[in-house]
Amino acid sequence: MQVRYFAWLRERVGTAAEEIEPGDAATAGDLVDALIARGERYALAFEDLSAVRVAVDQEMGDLDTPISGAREVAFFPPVTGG
Amino acid sequence: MQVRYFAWLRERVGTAAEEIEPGDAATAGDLVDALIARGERYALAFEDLSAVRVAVDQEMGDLDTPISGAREVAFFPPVTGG
Amino acid sequence: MDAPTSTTVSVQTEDFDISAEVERITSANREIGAVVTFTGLVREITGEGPITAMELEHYPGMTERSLREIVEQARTRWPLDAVRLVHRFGKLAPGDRIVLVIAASRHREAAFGAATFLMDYLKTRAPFWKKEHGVEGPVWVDARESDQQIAARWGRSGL
Amino acid sequence: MDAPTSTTVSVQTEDFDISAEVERITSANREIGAVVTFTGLVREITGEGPITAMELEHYPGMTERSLREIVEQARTRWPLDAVRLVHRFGKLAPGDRIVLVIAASRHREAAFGAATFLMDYLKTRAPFWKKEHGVEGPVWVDARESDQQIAARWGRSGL
Repeated sequence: MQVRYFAWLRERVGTAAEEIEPGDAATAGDLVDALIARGERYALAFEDLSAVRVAVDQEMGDLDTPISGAREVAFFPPVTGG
Repeated sequence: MQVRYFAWLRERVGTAAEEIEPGDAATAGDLVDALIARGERYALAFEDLSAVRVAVDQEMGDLDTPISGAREVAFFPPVTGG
Repeated sequence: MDAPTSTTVSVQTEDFDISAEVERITSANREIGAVVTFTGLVREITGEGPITAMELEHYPGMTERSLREIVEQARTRWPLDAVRLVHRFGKLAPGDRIVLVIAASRHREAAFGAATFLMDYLKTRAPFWKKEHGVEGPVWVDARESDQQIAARWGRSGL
Repeated sequence: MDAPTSTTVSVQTEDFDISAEVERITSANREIGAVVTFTGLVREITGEGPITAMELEHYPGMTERSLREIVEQARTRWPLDAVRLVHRFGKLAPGDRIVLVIAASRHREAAFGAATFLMDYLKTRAPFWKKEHGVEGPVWVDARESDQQIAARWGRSGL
């Protein structure tokens, strides 16, 4: 599964995208838990989950959104375009 | 006093502006009565007063607006600009 | 009220260019974050069928005065960096631009609010009259009752 | 829904020209009577002080998709003749144009309503992020809580 990061989440994690094996992560929130377990950078990126938004296969979701079968999950701060 | 007419009021009266001696007309409505007394064209122009708007010295008013001392009174249909 | 030099009202027969008008406003003020424009056009098909031309009559002197009053009303209601009103008169063809309203502010709420208000007031207060030339000859356009109702949402004003 | 060819979404680094974009829409459709545009600009002074540059990051693929969904939402709510969205990304300077929204319809209510809605939704749904370069170094812009509240007036949608 492709995991993508944007804005300060990208900067904290240190990469824009990476291939992650989701294991038994059923939701985006489960995936966050698995990522945090990978180390410091992830823990810092996800330290305030209220500031983290999720898209699953390029559709807005949240931490409860199922990710089984998803090709791409993205994490980013609240959007600030326009 | 300068009396001005616009749009179909102008067409019905047959002139865009004329000098009128207001006599004892105290309000725009009194002036309309005096104009109607001048003949057919005015009677036709003012036959439906609900469709007539008034400006006194270039400020929106209505038939009750006083005209004593006014330099210019204008009659026209509801505006349709924009 | 101190009206900045960027507040301008024009009543003219000439066409206008939206980009040029916006550029003139924004190049002078780098604090503007939001610009809303409204452009009104002559529609080819109206309720009465196709038209070949539209004539716009206005009340010189009172027109400019009422447009300036409308702008001042908007300035008391929203924090605006610039306002621009251009209204054409004379003979126009289908597709021609009739009116341009520009409202510029730091944030979009003021720019959208003011532009909407300016058009609502202009539609019901500015002394312009449209005559359409269609298949049945020239017809003076009736005022839309809905325009009065829409303008009423802003409350009574001293205009 | 049949989206007319005039519905177009662009995500680009290049600047845009408001007049040219409006002309492209109106020259193809003589039934349009009202065109509302919104232009968003990089402000020189923000809450944090003066900035020298702004970087816009986005989510390629999802961005275009979300903008198209926002346009379809607007089309179900208002009778629109045309909609156009242009959003830039990359490095911009104070005064630069960021975003353009155009809504065109027969009457102004739909054009104003749709343009306001499109900006409200774009501000809260489209995956763009702004980074400002100011005196204290680069800072990611915080989302405005007020934008969420404003967008809430349109109700929940499936976006």
